[in-house]
Amino acid sequence: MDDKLKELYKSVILEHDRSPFNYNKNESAEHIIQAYNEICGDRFDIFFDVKNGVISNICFHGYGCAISKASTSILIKKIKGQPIDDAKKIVDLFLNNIIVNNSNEIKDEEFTAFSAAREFPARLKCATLAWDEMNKFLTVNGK
Amino acid sequence: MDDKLKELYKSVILEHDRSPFNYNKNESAEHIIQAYNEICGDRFDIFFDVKNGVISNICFHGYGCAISKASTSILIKKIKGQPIDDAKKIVDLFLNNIIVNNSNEIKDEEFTAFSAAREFPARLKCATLAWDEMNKFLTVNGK
Amino acid sequence: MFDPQQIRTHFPIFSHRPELIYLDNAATTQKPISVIRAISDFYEKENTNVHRGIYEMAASTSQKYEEVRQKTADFIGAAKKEEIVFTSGTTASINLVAQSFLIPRLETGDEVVISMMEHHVNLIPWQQACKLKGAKLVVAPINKAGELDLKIFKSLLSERTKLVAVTHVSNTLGTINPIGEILEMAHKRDIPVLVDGAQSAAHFDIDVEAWDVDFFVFSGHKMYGPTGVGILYGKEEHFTKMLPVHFGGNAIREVRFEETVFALPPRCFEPGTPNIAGVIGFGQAIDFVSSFDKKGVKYHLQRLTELATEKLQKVKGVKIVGTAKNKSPVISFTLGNVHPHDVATFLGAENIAVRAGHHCTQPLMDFYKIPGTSRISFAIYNTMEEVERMAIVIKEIQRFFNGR
Amino acid sequence: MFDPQQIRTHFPIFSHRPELIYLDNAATTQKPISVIRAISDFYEKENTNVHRGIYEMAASTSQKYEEVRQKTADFIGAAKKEEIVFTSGTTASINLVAQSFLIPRLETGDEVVISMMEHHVNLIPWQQACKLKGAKLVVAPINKAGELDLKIFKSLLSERTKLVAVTHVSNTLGTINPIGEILEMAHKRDIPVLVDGAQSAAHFDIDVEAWDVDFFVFSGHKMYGPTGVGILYGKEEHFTKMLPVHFGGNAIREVRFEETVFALPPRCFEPGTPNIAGVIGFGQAIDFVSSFDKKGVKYHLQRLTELATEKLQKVKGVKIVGTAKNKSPVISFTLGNVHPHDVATFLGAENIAVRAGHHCTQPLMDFYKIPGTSRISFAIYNTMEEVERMAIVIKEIQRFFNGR
Ligand SMILES: Cc1ncc(COP(=O)(O)O)c(C=O)c1O
Ligand SMILES: Cc1ncc(COP(=O)(O)O)c(C=O)c1O
Repeated sequence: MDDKLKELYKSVILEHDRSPFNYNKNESAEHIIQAYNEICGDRFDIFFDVKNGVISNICFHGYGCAISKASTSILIKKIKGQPIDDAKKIVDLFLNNIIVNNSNEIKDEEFTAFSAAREFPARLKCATLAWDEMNKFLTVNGK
Repeated sequence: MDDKLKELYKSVILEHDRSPFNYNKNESAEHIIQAYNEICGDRFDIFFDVKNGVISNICFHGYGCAISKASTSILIKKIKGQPIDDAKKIVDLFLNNIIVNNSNEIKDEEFTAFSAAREFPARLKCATLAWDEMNKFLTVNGK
Repeated sequence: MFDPQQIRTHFPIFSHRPELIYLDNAATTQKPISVIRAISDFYEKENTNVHRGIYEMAASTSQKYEEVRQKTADFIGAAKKEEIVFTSGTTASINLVAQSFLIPRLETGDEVVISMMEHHVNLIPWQQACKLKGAKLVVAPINKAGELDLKIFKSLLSERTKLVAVTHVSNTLGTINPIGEILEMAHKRDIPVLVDGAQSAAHFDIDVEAWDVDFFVFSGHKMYGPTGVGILYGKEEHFTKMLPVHFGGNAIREVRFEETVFALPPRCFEPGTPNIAGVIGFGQAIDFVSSFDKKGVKYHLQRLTELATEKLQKVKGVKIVGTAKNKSPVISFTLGNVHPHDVATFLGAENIAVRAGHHCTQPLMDFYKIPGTSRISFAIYNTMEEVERMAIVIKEIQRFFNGR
Repeated sequence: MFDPQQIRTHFPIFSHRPELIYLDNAATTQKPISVIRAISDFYEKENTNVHRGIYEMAASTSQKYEEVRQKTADFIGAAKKEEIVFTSGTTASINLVAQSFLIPRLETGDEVVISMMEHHVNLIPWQQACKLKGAKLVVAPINKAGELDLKIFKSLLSERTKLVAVTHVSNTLGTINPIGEILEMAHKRDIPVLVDGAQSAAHFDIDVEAWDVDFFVFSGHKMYGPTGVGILYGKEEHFTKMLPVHFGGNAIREVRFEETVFALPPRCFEPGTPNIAGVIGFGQAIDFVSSFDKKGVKYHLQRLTELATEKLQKVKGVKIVGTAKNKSPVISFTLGNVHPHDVATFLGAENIAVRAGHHCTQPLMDFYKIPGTSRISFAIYNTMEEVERMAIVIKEIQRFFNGR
C-alpha cells in the first residue's frame, strides 16, 4: 500500500475511527455545535457545557469519514475539562502547527497523525472540520 | 480589386442600387410586404395591388445594402404587371436556378448578376431577401 | 470488433497518465483528440464571433455553429434544427424550461411529477417553481432495487399535473427508466414530459421524434465533449409559445427603449456570445460517438458492468446500491462501515478515479438511509483489466479497515 | 518597448493567416497560444469535474478552478474571491443581476437608469424587469459626440431609482464613460450601480474596490480568453442578500424534496458543471493581459486610433460616429450612401475583418438616424501598417461606389 496513505491512515486514526472518544448524544447540553461539510455531507454534532469557564460533559455524534471522525474524537479528548482559553490554545496549536506548518517540535501522535493530510488536499478539510467549528466558538466565547 | 468581388458588384447591381426601379412609398396599396433581415437590419417595404390576378402599381422603399436593394429593385421590375402565377414562376426561377443552381441556361444579366453571391455566404440572404418574402405571398395567394 | 485499447489511443490523457484508471465517467468523460483539436484549431485558425459577421471567416464560423445545431438535431432524431438550443449545460437547459415553460403555466394547486432518483438539477428548479406558484412537487417512489413502480407512477398523474420530469438514466443507481411507457402515460393526459438525458446521451439511442418527448436535455462534457456546452431539445410547438427569460444581443428582432420584439426560436433563447469553440468541439464529440456501432458499445459496457458487479459482490461488506434489472454502466456501493471518502482516497492513491458522496441525489440517499456511496461508472475506453485491478484494491481496503 | 510584431508571435492565427488584418476586436479578440494550450493541456492531461472529487486529479482541478477565481478577484481589485461568480458571459452576468438582485427589489413606480449608448444586453433585461414590475426605464441622453451629459444624468436620479446600469466603454462609439462620477452621484443617493465592463476589461485599469462599484460584468472572450466564460463581480453585501435564480448540483447545502438550503455565495450562483476548461483558459488570459504594461498598451492603442481617425477623415464621405473626447480604440463610421455591409464585404475581400450593422445598439442608431455603421476596433496586436492598409481600401471602396 502507498506510503503516503499509510501516513494518513495511521493506527491512531483508525483506532479513533473504530472507538471514538465520548461518542454519544446529549440533546440537553448547554452548547451544541454542528460541524458540517456541505461538500461531502460529513456532519458531527458536538455537545458540551461550559461551567466556570471550563468545558465539561463534552461528547459528539454524527457521521463522517475515518479522518473527520478521528479528528473530531481527538478534539473532544483534548479539550475535555479544559478552561476555554487553554482549549483555544490547543485548537490553535493543532490548526497552525500541525495543519499549516507541520512543526517538528510537537510529538503527540494524536496531533501529528494529521499532518499527512496535507498530502491529500481533498482531505484536509476532513482533518480540520470539527476543529474549525470549535475554533469559531472559542474565539467568540473566550475573552 | 478582387475578381469575385467584381462579379458580385456587377454594374447592373450598382445601377439598380443607384437608380432603383419604382422606388417610392404607397401606403394606400392593397398589399404591403415587409422584407426584413433581422440579422443586419435591412428592411424594404413592397407596395402593390392585385387586380384581376395581376400585380400592378408595384413599388418599394426602404434601406439596405447594394445587393439587397438591387435585388429588390429587380424583383419589382420583373414581376410588375405579371399575373400571380407567372410572377411565381419568375421568383422560382430566380431562387432555384440562380441562387441554388447557377443554371447556365439563363442569360438575363439582371438575374445572373446575383449568382456570384454564392461566393459570399454572408451576403446570400441579401440577394434573396425580398424574393423570399414575395415567394411566401405568391405561394399563399396563387392557386 | 470493439477494441478499447484501440479506442484509448484517441484519448491523450491515457498517454499522459498511463497509470490512470478513470472510473468517474458519470461525472465527466475524457476527451478524444478530435474534440480537443477542434477547439484549438478554431482558436488558432478561424476564431471570430458568430452572427452579423460579414467577412468570410465570421460567416464561416456562423455557418459551422449552425451546422453543429443540425448535427445535434440529427444525432437525437429531432425533426428540425430550430428545436435545438445551445446552453451552458444540462443545468442551464432545465432551468430554462422551468423559467420559460413551466412557471408561466403553473397555477396554485397544480402539480409537477418527478421521481425519487432525480439529480438535484431535475428537482430543485421544479421544487422552487412549485413553491413560487403554490403548486405541489409530487415524487414517484422507487423500490429497493431502485426501479420506478409504473402503476404508482400512473396513479400520480392527474389533470393537475403540469409537467413530468424524469431522468432517462440515474447517475447514482444506474437505473434505466422506461421512458417510452412514462411518455405514453403522460401524453394520454396531455402532460408534457422532460427527460434528463445527461447520463444517456453518450451511449444510448436517442430518438426524440419517435419518443415524442417534449423536452430532452443533456451536457456535452458527459459525452466526450467540452465543458460549458449543454443542449435543450424542445418541440417546436412548445418553443414557439415560450417567451425568453434571458435577454441580450442577437436574440432580438427589433429593440427600442420602450419595447423589444424577440427573434424566433432557437435564437431568442441564445442571447449573447455563445460558447462558440465549445459548440464546435461538441460537433466533433457527436462525430466521435456516432463513429461507433452502438450495439458494440453497449455490449462492452455491459460486460464491464457485469464483471465489476460480480467482483464487488465477492468483497466482504460490499453492498451494491441500485440493482435494477435494466442498468447502465454505473455502480454505486457501500463497503461496510468504511466511509465512501476513505474508499475513494484509497482508490485514488492507486490511481483509480471514482466518485464518493451523494452524487447530487441527497434525497435518494435519505431513501436508502445512507449518507453516500462510492460510485464507479464506465465509458468506452475502460477495460476488463481495469475492473480486475479496481476489485483487488477494494478488497485491500476492506482488509485494511477491518483489521485484516 | 511595446512591440506589436513581437506580440503577434503569441497569436497562432496570424501565422495561419498572415494576410489577416483583424479589426473586429470589440466583437471578440484573438487568443494567445498560452490560453489555447491551457485548454488543450487541461483536456489532455488532467480533465476531471470540479467539486466533490476525492482523487488527486479532481482535487487539483477544483483547486485550479478556485485559483482562477482568486486571480480574477486580484485582476479587478476585488477584496475577496467570494465576490466573483463565473457565468457563461457578460450576457448571463447581467441577466443574473436582473433576476436575482433587481426584480425582487423593484416595485411599481420605481425606476432604472441606463444610458442611450447601452448594448442590448444592458438594456433589455432592465426593460423587461421594469415591464414586469410596473417600473420605468429611464434613459440618460447623450450629445452628438456620444458623451453623457452628467448634469442631466444627475437630474434623472431620485429616490425612485433602484439601479443605475451603464457601460464603461461603448462598443459602438468608443466613448469612455466617467464611471467615477456616475458612481459618486448614484451612491450619494444610495443607488447601486452596475458597470458593463465588456469593452474595458482587456485594456483598462479596473479597480472595483477603489471605485466602490456594486456590480461589474465582463466576458473572457473579449480579453484574449475563451468563449463561454463570463464574470460577475458583486459586492459581498449584495451577494449575501441575493437568492439564487438557477438551481442545481453543487450550489446547495442540503436538499430534501420539501426544501432546499442553498450554499453560500459564490457557489449558490454556480449550479451544475461549470465551463471548467474555459475558466482555466481564462486564468491564462488574465496572466497574458497582466504581463503588459498597461500604459504601453494604452499608448499603442491610442496611436492606432488616432492614425485611423486621421486617415478615415480624409476619405470623402466618411463620417465618424462617436467623437467623444475620451475614446477607446473603437471607431464607427459611415461612408456616404454606401451601406456598411457593402463596406465590410469589400474590406473582407481584402482580408480586413470589420463589423457592420447596429452592433447590438439599435436605439443608439435610431438616435443618430442611421441604420448602422462600419466599425473598426483595435487590440494589442494591431499595427500602424494595418491601419494604413485599411484606409487605402476604404478609399478604393469610396471610389468604386461613387463612380471614381
Ligand atoms: C458593451 C458590451 N456589453 C455586453 C456585451 C455582451 O457580451 P457577451 O456577448 O460576451 O455576453 C458586449 C459584446 O458584444 C459589449 O460590447
Ligand atoms: C442525471 C444528471 N442530470 C443532470 C446533471 C447535471 O449536468 P451538468 O452538471 O452538466 O449541468 C448530471 C450530472 O451531474 C446528471 O448526472
